[in-house]
Amino acid sequence: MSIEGKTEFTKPVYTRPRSLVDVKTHFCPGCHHGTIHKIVAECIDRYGVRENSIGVACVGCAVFLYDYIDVDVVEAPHGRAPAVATGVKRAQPDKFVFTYQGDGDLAAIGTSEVIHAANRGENLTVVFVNNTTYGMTGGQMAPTTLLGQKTSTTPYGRDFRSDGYPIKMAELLAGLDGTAYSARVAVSTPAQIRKAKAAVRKAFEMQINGMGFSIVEFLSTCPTNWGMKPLDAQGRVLGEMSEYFPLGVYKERKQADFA
Amino acid sequence: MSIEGKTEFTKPVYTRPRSLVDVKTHFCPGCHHGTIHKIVAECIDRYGVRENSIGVACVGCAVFLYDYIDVDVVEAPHGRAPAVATGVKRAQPDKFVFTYQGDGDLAAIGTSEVIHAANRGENLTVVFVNNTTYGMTGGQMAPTTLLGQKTSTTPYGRDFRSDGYPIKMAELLAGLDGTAYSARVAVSTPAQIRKAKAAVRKAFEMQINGMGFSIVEFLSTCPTNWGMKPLDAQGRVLGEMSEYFPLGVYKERKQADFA
Amino acid sequence: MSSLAAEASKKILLKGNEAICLGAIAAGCRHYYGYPITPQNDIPEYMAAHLPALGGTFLQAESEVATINMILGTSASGKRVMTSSSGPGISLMQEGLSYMAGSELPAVIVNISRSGPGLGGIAPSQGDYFQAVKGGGHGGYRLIVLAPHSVQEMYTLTMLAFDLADRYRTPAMILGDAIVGQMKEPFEATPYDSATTAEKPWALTGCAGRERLHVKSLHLKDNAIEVHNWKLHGKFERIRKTETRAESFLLDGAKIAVVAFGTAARVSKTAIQWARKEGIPVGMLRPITLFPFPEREVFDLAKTVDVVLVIEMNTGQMVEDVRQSTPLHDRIAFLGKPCAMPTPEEILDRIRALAGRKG
Amino acid sequence: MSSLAAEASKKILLKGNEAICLGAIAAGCRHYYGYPITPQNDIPEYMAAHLPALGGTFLQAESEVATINMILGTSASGKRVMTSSSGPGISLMQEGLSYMAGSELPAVIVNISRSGPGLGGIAPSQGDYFQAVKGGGHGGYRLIVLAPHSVQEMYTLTMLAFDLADRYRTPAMILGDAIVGQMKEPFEATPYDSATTAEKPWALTGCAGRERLHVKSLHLKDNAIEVHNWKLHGKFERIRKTETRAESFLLDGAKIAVVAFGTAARVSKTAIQWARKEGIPVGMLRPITLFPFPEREVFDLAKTVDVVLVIEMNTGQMVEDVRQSTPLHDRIAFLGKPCAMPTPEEILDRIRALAGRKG
Amino acid sequence: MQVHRTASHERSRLSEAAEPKEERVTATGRIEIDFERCKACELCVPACPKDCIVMGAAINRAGYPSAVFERPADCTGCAICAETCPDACIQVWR
Amino acid sequence: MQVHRTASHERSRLSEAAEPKEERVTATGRIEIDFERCKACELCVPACPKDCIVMGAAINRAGYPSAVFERPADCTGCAICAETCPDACIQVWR
Amino acid sequence: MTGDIIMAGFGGQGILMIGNLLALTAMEEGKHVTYFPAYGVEMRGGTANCTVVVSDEEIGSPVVGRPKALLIMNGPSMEKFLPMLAPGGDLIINSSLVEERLVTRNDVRLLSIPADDIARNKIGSRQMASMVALGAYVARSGIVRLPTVFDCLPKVVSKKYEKFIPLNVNALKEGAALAGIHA
Amino acid sequence: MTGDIIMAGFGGQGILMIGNLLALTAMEEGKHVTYFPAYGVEMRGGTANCTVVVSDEEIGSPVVGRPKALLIMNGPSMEKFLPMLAPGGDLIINSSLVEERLVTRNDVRLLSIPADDIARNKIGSRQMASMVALGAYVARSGIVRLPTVFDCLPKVVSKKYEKFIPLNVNALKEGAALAGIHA
Ligand SMILES: Cc1ncc(C[n+]2csc(CCOP(=O)(O)OP(=O)(O)O)c2C)c(N)n1
Ligand SMILES: Cc1ncc(C[n+]2csc(CCOP(=O)(O)OP(=O)(O)O)c2C)c(N)n1
Ligand code: SF4
Ligand code: SF4
Ligand code: SF4
Ligand code: SF4
Ligand code: SF4
Ligand code: SF4
Ligand SMILES: [Mg+2]
Ligand SMILES: [Mg+2]
Repeated sequence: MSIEGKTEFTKPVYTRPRSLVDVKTHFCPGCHHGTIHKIVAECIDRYGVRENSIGVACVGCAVFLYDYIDVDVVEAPHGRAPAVATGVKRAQPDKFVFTYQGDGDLAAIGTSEVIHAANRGENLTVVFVNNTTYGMTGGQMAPTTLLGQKTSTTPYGRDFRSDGYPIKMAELLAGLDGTAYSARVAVSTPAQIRKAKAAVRKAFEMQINGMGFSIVEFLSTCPTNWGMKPLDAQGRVLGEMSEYFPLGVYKERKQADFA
Repeated sequence: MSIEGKTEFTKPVYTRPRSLVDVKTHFCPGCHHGTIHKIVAECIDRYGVRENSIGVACVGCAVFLYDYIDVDVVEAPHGRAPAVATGVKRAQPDKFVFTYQGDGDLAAIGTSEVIHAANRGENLTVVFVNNTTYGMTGGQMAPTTLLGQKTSTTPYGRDFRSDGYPIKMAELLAGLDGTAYSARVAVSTPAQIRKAKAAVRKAFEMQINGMGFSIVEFLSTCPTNWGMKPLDAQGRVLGEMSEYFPLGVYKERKQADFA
Repeated sequence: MSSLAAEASKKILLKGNEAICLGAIAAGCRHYYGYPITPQNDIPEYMAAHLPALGGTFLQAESEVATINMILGTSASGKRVMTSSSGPGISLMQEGLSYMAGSELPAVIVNISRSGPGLGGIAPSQGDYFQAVKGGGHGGYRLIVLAPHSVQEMYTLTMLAFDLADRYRTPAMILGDAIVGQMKEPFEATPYDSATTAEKPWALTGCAGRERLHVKSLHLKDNAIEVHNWKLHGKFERIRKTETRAESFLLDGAKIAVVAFGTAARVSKTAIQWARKEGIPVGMLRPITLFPFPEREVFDLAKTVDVVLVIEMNTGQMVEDVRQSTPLHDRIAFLGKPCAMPTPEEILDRIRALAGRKG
Repeated sequence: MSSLAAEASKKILLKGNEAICLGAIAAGCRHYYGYPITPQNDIPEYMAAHLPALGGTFLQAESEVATINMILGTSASGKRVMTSSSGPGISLMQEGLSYMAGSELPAVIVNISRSGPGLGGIAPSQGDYFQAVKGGGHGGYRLIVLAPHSVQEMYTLTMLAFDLADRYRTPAMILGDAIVGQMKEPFEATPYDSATTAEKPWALTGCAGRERLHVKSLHLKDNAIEVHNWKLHGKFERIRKTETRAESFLLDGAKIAVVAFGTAARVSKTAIQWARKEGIPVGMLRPITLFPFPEREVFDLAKTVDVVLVIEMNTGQMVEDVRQSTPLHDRIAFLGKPCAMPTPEEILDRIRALAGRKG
Repeated sequence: MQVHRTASHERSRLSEAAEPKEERVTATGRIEIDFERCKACELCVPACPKDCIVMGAAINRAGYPSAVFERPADCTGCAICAETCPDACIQVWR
Repeated sequence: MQVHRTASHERSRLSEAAEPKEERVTATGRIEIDFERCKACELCVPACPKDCIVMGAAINRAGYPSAVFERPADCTGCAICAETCPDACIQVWR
Repeated sequence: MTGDIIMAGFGGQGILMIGNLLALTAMEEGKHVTYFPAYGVEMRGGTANCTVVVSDEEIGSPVVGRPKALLIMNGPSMEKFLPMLAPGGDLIINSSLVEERLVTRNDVRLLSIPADDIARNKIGSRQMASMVALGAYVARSGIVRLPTVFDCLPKVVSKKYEKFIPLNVNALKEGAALAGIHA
Repeated sequence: MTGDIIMAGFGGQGILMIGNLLALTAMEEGKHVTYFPAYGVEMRGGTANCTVVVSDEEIGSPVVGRPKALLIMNGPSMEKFLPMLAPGGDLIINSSLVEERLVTRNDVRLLSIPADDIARNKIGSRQMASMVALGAYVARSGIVRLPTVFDCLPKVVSKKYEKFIPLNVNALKEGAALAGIHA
């Protein structure tokens, strides 16, 4: 493969995805939100759905989705993206509709909306970013915060006696009949990034093929609120986080119910 | 056992439970809400917790819980009984706290509240009455309505393509770490009634022993809105309903996490 | 019921709640989301039965919170969309309504109101005036609020609500109660005739052939949110100037002027007719739009009468808008009947008493 | 931070949001439920750190809807309980608040408000006046609403809010904004001194030794809901009569009277002092209770001045209550600055202009 | 046998079947059905393993033709009927 | 080797490392790091299997010492660094 | 011709149906009319009632506090509504189910019709009792003309029960006849 | 003595800490004072700023539109805040990171301090840069007395970093000295 002596390299191997707007993001250094945005943009490009997409932004660090992904975007109130997306998709069944939501957004305040969207088998795709905290509001406990983890509202560490257990959304949603695809991925190593892309592609395909609800849960970092360097934060994902939240595909529908 | 020739019978074998207020209920003829109220009252008597109990009433046909069960009762907004009960139990951990909720209440509008109460392992008991419809408001679709079932808002029968799938709460809640006990029962035969009582007793014991969240899902009838005679309604429970919603114990914690 | 539309050219006996559905469908609404609640269930039930055949969407949401956000999504898609509910459900929609007002999204929200506060009861009431008119959600927006007092108006005002919502890109509310919702009356379908253009260049339909678009309410940069608030304010002022509607009823030579809306106004009509027969010079100004409130009309009216009698099925809410509209505060009288309809007899008694005192 | 309570006897530099926590704890509140939202996160964070050691409960709920219902449950148990939030979260609490008002349950709700409508922004704003004061939920109840304008008042008014809530068995709200919430000022803890009895015979504690009790808002029989509404109305009228509070600031001989609350009032103080130095006879009436609104005070004041200048960080909400309070509508002027603080300079300019016109 | 061929006006609070006129010596139990509270749902009828209960003709104030303890002689006092009745109309003695 | 020992004032939009002064013939790829956009998270550094990237000293306008394409001669153009960078600062050519 | 009536009985007795029919008939005759059914939880427990107001003028309230007529099909409804009836008003009771002795007022015009018995014995279907009662009310009050009621029957009777229309007509006639006798 | 200042820089430079310290010092000296930090999403992207107002009278606004002084620790903050500075106001910049040529106004009193360099080279810790800057501001403005600042240090420095208090004192002094030179 290696061409000895080549000094000019003109073939682009990696360039900014077309659907990723060419601006600086507000994300903190090393925050995986950026990586996940990139992956979403790449998949939009891959399936050529950019001009046919409507994204639904959540409230959380990903609220500026509309500034970063070059598609039509509607802002949903905190936690309500799946309901808003339902309203969009029912009105425009031919469009590609996705939400992008944090773990506070999806697994706390928006629990009901995501469960019922999944249960109805709404034909849309959810990108779910689990960073075990409320990034945007300054690092409070999320439903996904690990036991013992210190956050600004669990200053002594999360204790299941008072704060309950970290909730596993990929598994929970996989248990619903309307869910076509549910997987948990991470982006802390190059290999994980590859797998994550594959999962998002599957999720996109589910929607494109009318199979119903699809969700990809990302284990993500929040270096800022974890009080860690980005590399250490990745280490945490690779360690205790994926121990508690196992990566994998929890449901994959092979055929549409009505096929 | 049989005493030949006995003409006077003075030993009460079945009398109204002490905790069941001696008034006529507003329930329709043959509605299982009545039977379930009786069972709850019996269990309150059995564990002697009447004077120590706070019940949380839902909005639905069971809204008049306070008129029928002789304990302190607080009314919760539609679907919010688990949150209200959390507020009661956290303020008075020594009290026996239970909610009584319909399927619209618990599995639709109150999805988030019951899931998070369970996930937190709130030490309280939920009596959940699944009659596959919204009884009080006149028979609309519930999240538990069976596919094909006609209701006033699914006049052509529930279709998963537009209305989603009947949701299985006992199973879903069993999947959460904070849940100590989850079972599904019915009261359509004398044997089922016996099993149902045993389940409610288990659920009560979980709370009394501080084991965490317990729930008993009852398959119940709504003769009025099903447009059926009570006996036929019982037949439906025994038939298609328990086919889709299998009876059984889905989770039973043997030992407290922190024991 | 399915033959209603067919027969729509002649008089039929129709329920108020169903008249709303006919109005919505006539106005081109094909998308309905809702959650059951008494006393408005006829609306989702009618829509469930009829929208599918019209190629539309009926969806029973898992809650009112989900409902209003589905409404938001469909509205952002550029479609006419409606929901209906009552007190507790409308309260749960307040966050979403605030987002819609902030994002400038049109929709029609029907409140067939009931008794409150809390679970309250299902008796007719006008206890939600404040919530509807002053903005129950955060951030100080306004809803356009229309108050029908007959089955026929349930139809016409619903059509109007869609037009106004689209024209001003803001949610509009129909504020009814169990009386106008549950009653049947002779009804005649009138043709839908709209001046509002159907074009929605702001709608999210995918960015083919154009720059991407956003629908949002967040404005973080510099003073963008201040600018946005003044913009919204300007819109609401324009609505005030242009869209105020009220009915004058027997006001010629009146010395007593009733001000009442919806069912209270309807009952008042009977009492006023009786009083007129007794020779008492009484009439009524009936606000049809509650926001915008007919301030100018009340201002002018108060100068020509001895007393303005505000009648409400609550303990006093619209009376505040009357008091704001005119400086003649000592001419204002109030008759309140919370969670119940005043009877014509009660109203007549009050009119007689006022006539004795003032006339 | 944990040494705050210990040092409470001398001056400390304290954040407004934390002063609320100190006030609540001083007033015996040991139960807090909440959901994060900017700009009030200091409150849950403080409570999370301190309540456990006091034997209390801190619980981060899954949403604001759950929060307000946990509040309801703990209040029904007879305990003092508090939550805090901002715009969108407060909107989601409206159903629960209506239930609490209907069920006559006390609690303290803190709204450190932000810009709206919708997601809006986190800039300081007074856009939630209507929602707080007119009742954002259904059914026409009222909240007691207190508006602190300094860190010290964040403390004292929180204690007062608990007392009033218990005395009248109804929820009370602290309406602040990002300025009073986020700023630090020298603060001195004053002792908690309450006239309100702690007894709550209506609390649900299990029916040992007594008949069972209910806490509920449903009233279906006959006209029970009407009776209940008049009862609540009577209570709110009593609150109006007894609990109105306002500060008079440099009103002696004033010909221009500013009416402003919270942060707007605070900024106005600077402008008024500057104007006084210029010899302009200007003062301020600062409503401390927004409900009950100081109607009588405004009424009296309007008669003695040339102009009442209402200043709000919105496009005009409290000005409606001023207009209602006095018939002298043409003396009312308005300066609005939505989602931003007016600067003292802006206010001074306006005062100067009014002085030129009127003085 | 049927005690309740009364006109709707001749009401009694409790079914008089509780004191049956004829009684075979095999009975080991006895029930009472609250006539006014019965909603005539008929659930107790098939529930009774001894077929002791039938639906009556007399209509109570709520408009329901209450169930009737028709064959007291067969009653075992097993209380299945009472457990079954959603309205707690039935009391059982042994 | 290190191209970026520039003072913080001498900025360029893209890392000049893209046009390395010295290049061993083994390189089969080339990257560019957007100097102004880099947030110095350091994730690309261990990600590169060839250790081509190091953290620089020059601070960009946002206050971050951007990563630098230090050893271009070893670059294979595998694009792992680009895939890794959360801020899409890296472009790769072959 | 102006009048108003509250009709009440058990659920299933056809109360809402005859109310609807009356309103429809009034509309056909060009009158102003309102029909207002009881709704919501009140439907539980097996009772139903509705109010019909007929007038030559625009109608204010569709709900009346002092109705000029009552049509009472069962006992509990008597207790609930009798106190509301306007003095001198018409009280039509289904004497098959409602005892005359429950009529505790003597300032009203009582019309006692054994509607259930007539329906069962003369018409051949107990379901027709409410039609008998309606016939009586129409005849007694003259609020609408009986033939118009007949004409309107097809609009309220669903296709499935179309064949029973003649029975309905008979029931209405029987009721009207009895009202004539008692008038 | 009355004054107000906006301080701004990267997150981690200790901006909020020196603002807090200044406010605390003013309080100790019996002055009215307010401290207002930037909050919320503005914290993202690595910038921080706060406003301190000191006065002998009750303070109205804790946020100022035209501050009398600016303390600028990095480049982006200069762009954002320079336009706000009152004419004739004090502009203190960390010239180690902020170029003087970015100062596009000449109606302000510039005090250019290589705070990072001094911190690193003279104090031995880059972390002390903001203390150097604060020292300069205090000396230049006279808003509070330097010894009171020293006294207040223990209240803002957490137990863990108590041992660095002497370093902080040195940094403050260095800054003050520089201000003296430039004044
Ligand atoms: C109704 C409502 N409640 C609370 C908030 C405040 N809020 C904004 S983002 C957020 C949580 C963000 O956490 P998460 O969803 O995990 O996203 P992240 O920032 O971690 O990516 C909260 C609570 C809000 N905007 N609206
Ligand atoms: C917020 C809100 N939405 C809707 C309602 C109306 N409502 C009352 S009960 C009910 C559903 C009842 O169904 P379910 O919970 O299944 O109880 P059931 O009556 O079947 O026992 C609804 C939607 C309400 N009271 N509050
Ligand atoms: S706060 Fe956390 S989640 Fe948000 S941008 Fe920063 S690192 Fe990412
Ligand atoms: S409506 Fe259904 S659930 Fe409600 S009481 Fe009647 S039968 Fe029971
Ligand atoms: S007790 Fe048993 S045998 Fe007797 S009537 Fe009841 S079910 Fe029948
Ligand atoms: S089960 Fe109860 S209510 Fe039903 S018929 Fe038997 S006694 Fe009557
Ligand atoms: S392309 Fe591959 S080899 Fe080249 S710098 Fe990037 S990661 Fe290293
Ligand atoms: S991964 Fe990107 S942002 Fe991070 S150091 Fe490397 S180039 Fe910079
Ligand atoms: Mg998160
Ligand atoms: Mg149900």
